[in-house]
Amino acid sequence: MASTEGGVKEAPRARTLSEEIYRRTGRQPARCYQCGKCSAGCPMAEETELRPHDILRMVGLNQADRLLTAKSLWLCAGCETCTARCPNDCDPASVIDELRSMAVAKQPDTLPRNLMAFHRSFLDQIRAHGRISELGLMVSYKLRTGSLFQDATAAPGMVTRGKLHLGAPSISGVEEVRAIFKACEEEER
Amino acid sequence: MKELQDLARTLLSDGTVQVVIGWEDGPTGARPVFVTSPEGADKLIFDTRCVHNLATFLSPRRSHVARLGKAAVVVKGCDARAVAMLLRESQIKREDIVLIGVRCGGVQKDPASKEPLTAATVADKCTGCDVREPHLADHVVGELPQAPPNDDARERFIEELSAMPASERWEFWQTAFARCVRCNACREVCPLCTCERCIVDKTQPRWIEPSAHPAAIMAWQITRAQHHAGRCSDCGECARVCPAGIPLDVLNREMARILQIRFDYTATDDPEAPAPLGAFRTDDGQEFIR
Amino acid sequence: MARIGVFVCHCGENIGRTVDVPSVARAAQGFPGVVVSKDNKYTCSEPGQAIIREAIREHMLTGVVIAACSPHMHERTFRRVCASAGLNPFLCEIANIREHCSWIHEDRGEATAKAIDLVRLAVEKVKRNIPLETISIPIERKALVIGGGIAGIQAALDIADGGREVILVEKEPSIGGHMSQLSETFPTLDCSQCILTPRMVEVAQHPRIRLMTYSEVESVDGYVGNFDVTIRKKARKVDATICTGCGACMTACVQRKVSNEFDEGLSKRTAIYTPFPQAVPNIPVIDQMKCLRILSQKKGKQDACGKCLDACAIGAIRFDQEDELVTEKVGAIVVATGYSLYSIGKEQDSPDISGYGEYGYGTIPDVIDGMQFERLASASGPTAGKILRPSDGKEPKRIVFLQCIGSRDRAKGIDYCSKICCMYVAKHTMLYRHKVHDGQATVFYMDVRANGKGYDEFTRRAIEEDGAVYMRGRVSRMYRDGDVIKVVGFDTLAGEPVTIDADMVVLATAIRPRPGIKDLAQKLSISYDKHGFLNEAHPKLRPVETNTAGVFLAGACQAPRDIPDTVATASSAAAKVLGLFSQESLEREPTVARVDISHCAGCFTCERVCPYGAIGHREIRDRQGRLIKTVADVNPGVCQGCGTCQATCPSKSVELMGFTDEQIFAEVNAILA
Amino acid sequence: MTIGYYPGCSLHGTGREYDESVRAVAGALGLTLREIDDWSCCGATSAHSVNPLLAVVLPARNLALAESAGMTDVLTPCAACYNRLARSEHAVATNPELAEKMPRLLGRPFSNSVHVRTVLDVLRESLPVIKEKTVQPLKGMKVACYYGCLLLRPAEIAGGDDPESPTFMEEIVKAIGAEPVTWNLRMDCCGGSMSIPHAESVVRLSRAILEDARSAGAEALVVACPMCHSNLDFRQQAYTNKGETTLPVLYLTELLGLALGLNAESLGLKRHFVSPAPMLERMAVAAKEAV
Amino acid sequence: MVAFVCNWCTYTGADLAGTSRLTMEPNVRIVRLPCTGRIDPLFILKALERGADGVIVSGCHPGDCHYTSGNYHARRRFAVFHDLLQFLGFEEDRLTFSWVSASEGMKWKDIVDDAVARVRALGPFRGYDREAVAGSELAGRAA
Repeated sequence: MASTEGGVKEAPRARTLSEEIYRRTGRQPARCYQCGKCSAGCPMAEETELRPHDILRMVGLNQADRLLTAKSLWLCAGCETCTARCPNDCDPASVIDELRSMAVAKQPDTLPRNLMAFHRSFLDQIRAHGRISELGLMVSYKLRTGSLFQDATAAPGMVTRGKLHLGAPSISGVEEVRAIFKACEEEER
Repeated sequence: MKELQDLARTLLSDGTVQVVIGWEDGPTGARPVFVTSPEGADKLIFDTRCVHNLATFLSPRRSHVARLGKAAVVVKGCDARAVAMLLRESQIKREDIVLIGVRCGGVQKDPASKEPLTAATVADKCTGCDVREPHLADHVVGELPQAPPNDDARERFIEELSAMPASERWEFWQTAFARCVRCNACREVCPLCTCERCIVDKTQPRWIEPSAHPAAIMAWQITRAQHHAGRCSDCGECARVCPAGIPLDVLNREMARILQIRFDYTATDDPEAPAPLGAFRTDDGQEFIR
Repeated sequence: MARIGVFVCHCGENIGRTVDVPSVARAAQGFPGVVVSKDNKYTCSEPGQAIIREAIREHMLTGVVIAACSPHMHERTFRRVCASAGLNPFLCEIANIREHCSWIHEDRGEATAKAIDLVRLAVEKVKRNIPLETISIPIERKALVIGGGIAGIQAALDIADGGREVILVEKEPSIGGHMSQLSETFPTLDCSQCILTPRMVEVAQHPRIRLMTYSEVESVDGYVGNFDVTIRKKARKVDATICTGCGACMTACVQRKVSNEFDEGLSKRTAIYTPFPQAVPNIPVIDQMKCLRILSQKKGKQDACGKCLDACAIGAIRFDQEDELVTEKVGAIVVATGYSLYSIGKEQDSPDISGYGEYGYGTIPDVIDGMQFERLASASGPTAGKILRPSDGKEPKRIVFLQCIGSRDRAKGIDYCSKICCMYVAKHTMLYRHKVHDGQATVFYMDVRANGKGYDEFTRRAIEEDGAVYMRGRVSRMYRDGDVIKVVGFDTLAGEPVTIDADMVVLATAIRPRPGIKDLAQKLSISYDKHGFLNEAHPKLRPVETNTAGVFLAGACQAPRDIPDTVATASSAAAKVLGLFSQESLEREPTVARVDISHCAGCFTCERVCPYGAIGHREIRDRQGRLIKTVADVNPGVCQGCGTCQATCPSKSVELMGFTDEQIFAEVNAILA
Repeated sequence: MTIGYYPGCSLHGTGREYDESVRAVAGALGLTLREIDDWSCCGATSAHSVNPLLAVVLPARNLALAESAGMTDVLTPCAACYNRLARSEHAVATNPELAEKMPRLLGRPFSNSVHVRTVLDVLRESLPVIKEKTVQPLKGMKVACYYGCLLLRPAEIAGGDDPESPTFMEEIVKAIGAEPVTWNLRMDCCGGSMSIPHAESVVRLSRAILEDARSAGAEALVVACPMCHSNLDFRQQAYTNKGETTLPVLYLTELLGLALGLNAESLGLKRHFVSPAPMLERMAVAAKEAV
Repeated sequence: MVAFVCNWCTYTGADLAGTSRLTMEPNVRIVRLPCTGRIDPLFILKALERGADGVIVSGCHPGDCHYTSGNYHARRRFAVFHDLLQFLGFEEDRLTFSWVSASEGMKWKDIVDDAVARVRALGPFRGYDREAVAGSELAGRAA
């Protein structure tokens, strides 16, 4: 079972969502026979409206509009249990990743605010410093979401325990990191 | 040299063999000799002039040799390949012959020349030699000499030919073949032409006309190459004896290249090795088939 | 001097439309050696044939050329015509001027010219044809059946009842196979033993069946009608000729801790044993891996134990008995080696197949497979038919059945459907409910495939009458929580995750080919698919034949099969065998290779390329018996006439009859004349 | 033996004691850790949530750095980082087109020659040394070994262990005399990075895990992932506030450090929200009695 | 032009072309053989020698051989022969190797028409015609 993260870009432009996924991941959603083993093992299954097998089903039905705006996409904890146990090597985890990046590319405005905010803040941190400072992350995230006091109780404890640094560290190769961001964003387009 | 002679003497005197086939000094350089008595052993030589592939005398076609009794043959590492082939094709039985291997650092283009070996004088077949230490032999004699100058004029020539447009290649070979007089010397000297009746001599039907018509020559040369595909030991004897000086060894070499590229096969001195044209792989290349 | 007759056919308008038939006939008249040339509206018609017959007699023809349709249409017809007129049928050649000429060209001139060429070609060939006699090969009218399960039993009985001798080889100590392990059988729920045992006895008592249990096929040589098989009779260490099967030895045996294969490890057996009480033959064998005496003898200690020796009144125990090789000549072979079951364990017999870690790799004691459940449900089983779970012998009140374990699971390496699981799982739920009235069966399935006579009704009954709950979905994971098994699955129809507490879990594990089947296939030179199931010659039209003439397939060695299908294929295989045996002898086209021993140099290149191993060695000796040389020798019985040997022979010392170099040479000349 | 070292961002923050204890234990076992110079963030969940290609290239930068520094193996204690680095390594190894364009995307040479390894993998290799250097065997200490998910992903690699029934952590824990309990959720996800954006899920998942471990009789939960740790340790604050019983969550390396006789300080044991101190005292007492 | 074809696949394929009434070039003459394994390169040389301008060799696809492996052996034989002719500078377009199954009537038509077209482009084969190739400044090189 060969993971092909990063996608297979050579194939011709895809017509259906399923083909597009294949083009990007080299995995075939068409193989899914809806056994639900993915959803059975999914830790988030009881919270999400769409479970992994629903998502593959909708990919098969080419329901891009519904999928790319689905909140469920963003509730995947990325534990890859679905992928590990899929009898057809459909790799739901990668499929979900791809759908997310499509969603980001196609309609960022419809994405769950706090989640995108989190991922954005996270990546901005990397772009800015090359590494993540968790406090910096929290702060910038809270600012984005305005939920400054969610979990605020934690911060002091964290600091006293030396777990959160104030002031973000920067690596010397940060320019290089920014170049990587640029290259990948172009490539994905 | 002494080592070789002594060995031959013992083999003959203790009756292990009745004849030792080796080389002797002749008026025009080294030449094959059949030594049948211990005394004769002193005649035996080995040096860079010993170009001949004596394995050819083992071919069952040569009943006159067989009549001399059990034979010991002096072989260079490369000649051993021909012996291996004779064994593979059950033309000889290993126990019926004694192989005296001589360590060899290459031979002359011209059996008469005594010049030291240089890129210019060394025989093409010796360049890139990997069998200076002969395998398969019962006895091995001589010191291990240094490798022969490694500069394959023949390879370069093949490259050159291959680079030409087809029409010119055709012209080249037709002109070369045009000089063929169908004397069959190439066949006679070849250690691997072991057929009891060569296809050339088959008359019902006559696939290959005996005439010197271009078509007939073509048929003969291609058949030769094809029949030796995967068998030829590249001893170059055919080219050496060709009175018309047709570069037959170039054909053989090219055939070897073809087998190398297509089937990853190289001439070997392992009698057990499978023949490239006696076998197949289901995924053999077929880009030329539509 | 050749006297050839040419008969050009109009085929109504088919040829006549584009080819000027009369002028073709006229042209042919001029060919050297042609003494008569006629055209005819329908050469294949009775009058047309009559004309040929007359001509053969009247002109004393030495060869006939029919210019008409493709030889694939009427070659046989016209050969028969020649034969009926006393001309050797192989002195008849066809010029295909319909499919290869009139039908594919429009220009009348060109078509006619081509037709003339084709006729000339045929004339030149037929001149060089030689009379050939169809080769007839004798048939050994005895069949070998490999495998003593229901497939082998059925095939053996049908062949024997058809009046032919049969040798039935079974590698286990008893025949019966998997079917003898089953409790009841779907869709009728009749007891497996009850329908099988009589047939087993029938086999044992049949005058024309020779039963060889505890034996395996060692090697197979020869060809259809004339196979030479070597069979290894493994040492029973018991003299079968005098043993009465009283069982005293088994009662005496002190080694009682051997896991019982027949009960799928759910019970123990002794070292000297018969697999099950109804075994046929009812003669015990000594398990040499477990017998204390043999083990200690291996360690050099002599005469340890020996309780069975003392127990056996008639002295049938023979520790000195060794394996024995028997060779037999048979005319046909039926392969009925059956199947084996996938295990979810960590270790698998094939590298591309993996187990189920998410189900604990079979380490949870109360997770069993379908065959084990059969044993639990079987009246003759370890629990005498009570459903009790292995761990603590309690009666499970909640059983979860999982379908498609291994099957239809690319990631685990088996992508096919095992076909029978849907049915037997339904059966299991029924048996369970019938034995444990307050028991609840839950089935995780993906699709219920019940396409057989009375099958769907059967599965419906399991749901409607016996209250099995069917959930569509696969189980992600199982784990032990106290003495319950948590089954974490997903109900894709309800669309929600479910976790079910089970007292026992039964896995419907995949049907797999027998280990070692590939070796057998090689011995028989028959092919197998990527999974190891044996290949039929044609999936629709030749379902029980193989590509090796005389070798037939029966039952699950070919694909997952239930009992009805298995019996059906076994009977068809038997019918094929009887059909073969009903022939006088095997007729074979005489287009086979012949070696010219005077010129063969014995390089045996031909031997290397022959697809059929038809080429052997033959020693040529002089009157004094001195070996002159060894040459190639073609076995006409095996040779199929492909001619690869001739194309390969450097000195052209082997010729393919009917396609000799001389004939082909003549054809080429004729075309380009 | 020297081995490359990729701490990752968390180990410089919330997972600081993990970093400290890894270094301490490595030292004690005679392993020299060479931190990759100027390493950058692996991109974590956010990268592959937004741009799967970025999720391959960002980790690869670190692999490329390690490569040019002549390293062959890189120890990645953080399970999340491990997963991203290993996936990147695997993706490049199995996708030639991708491999071919990596140097361009990275802006530096890259031949994917470095092998990423988990803490479990590396420690298990030095089991003999661990046994030999153990001075305070944790006799009778019942621990629940928690793998979580990412340590075992991608499943084709699973950090050298079996993705569905791993044993590495238990082997190590046994080697220092502690007693791994059998429990059910040792491979279930704790919610991972959901922690910040979707705390409620994490609360639900981590609670289930802690309860299962406790009911299996564990006195402590052993982890090898800073994300798991903060989810499981930090989230228990809520319990203490509600006066519920808590379960100390220790890094495997901390546990190991104790057995090797390193002092709790150097192992960062003070940094936990749920203090392991009571449990450790019980241990000490038990040990004395034993003497 | 001469075509050497096997009896089981290509010959039957050609029959199919006929029954499907696929019109094709009339200059090809088929020699029917049991199997491509029976085809000796000498057949081809002989045809050229006798004045054929082109030759087609066709048989069963790999794996479909009626004699299980005849065509595999043939394939190796032809591969070597083909490469050798190439080295000798033979006009490749005169020689067509193909796999045509019993169901590929259309493919057979295409093979025939295409082979004929390519040979037509080359004109009659004069390769053995001394005048046609003589007077070469390469003559010296060949020595």
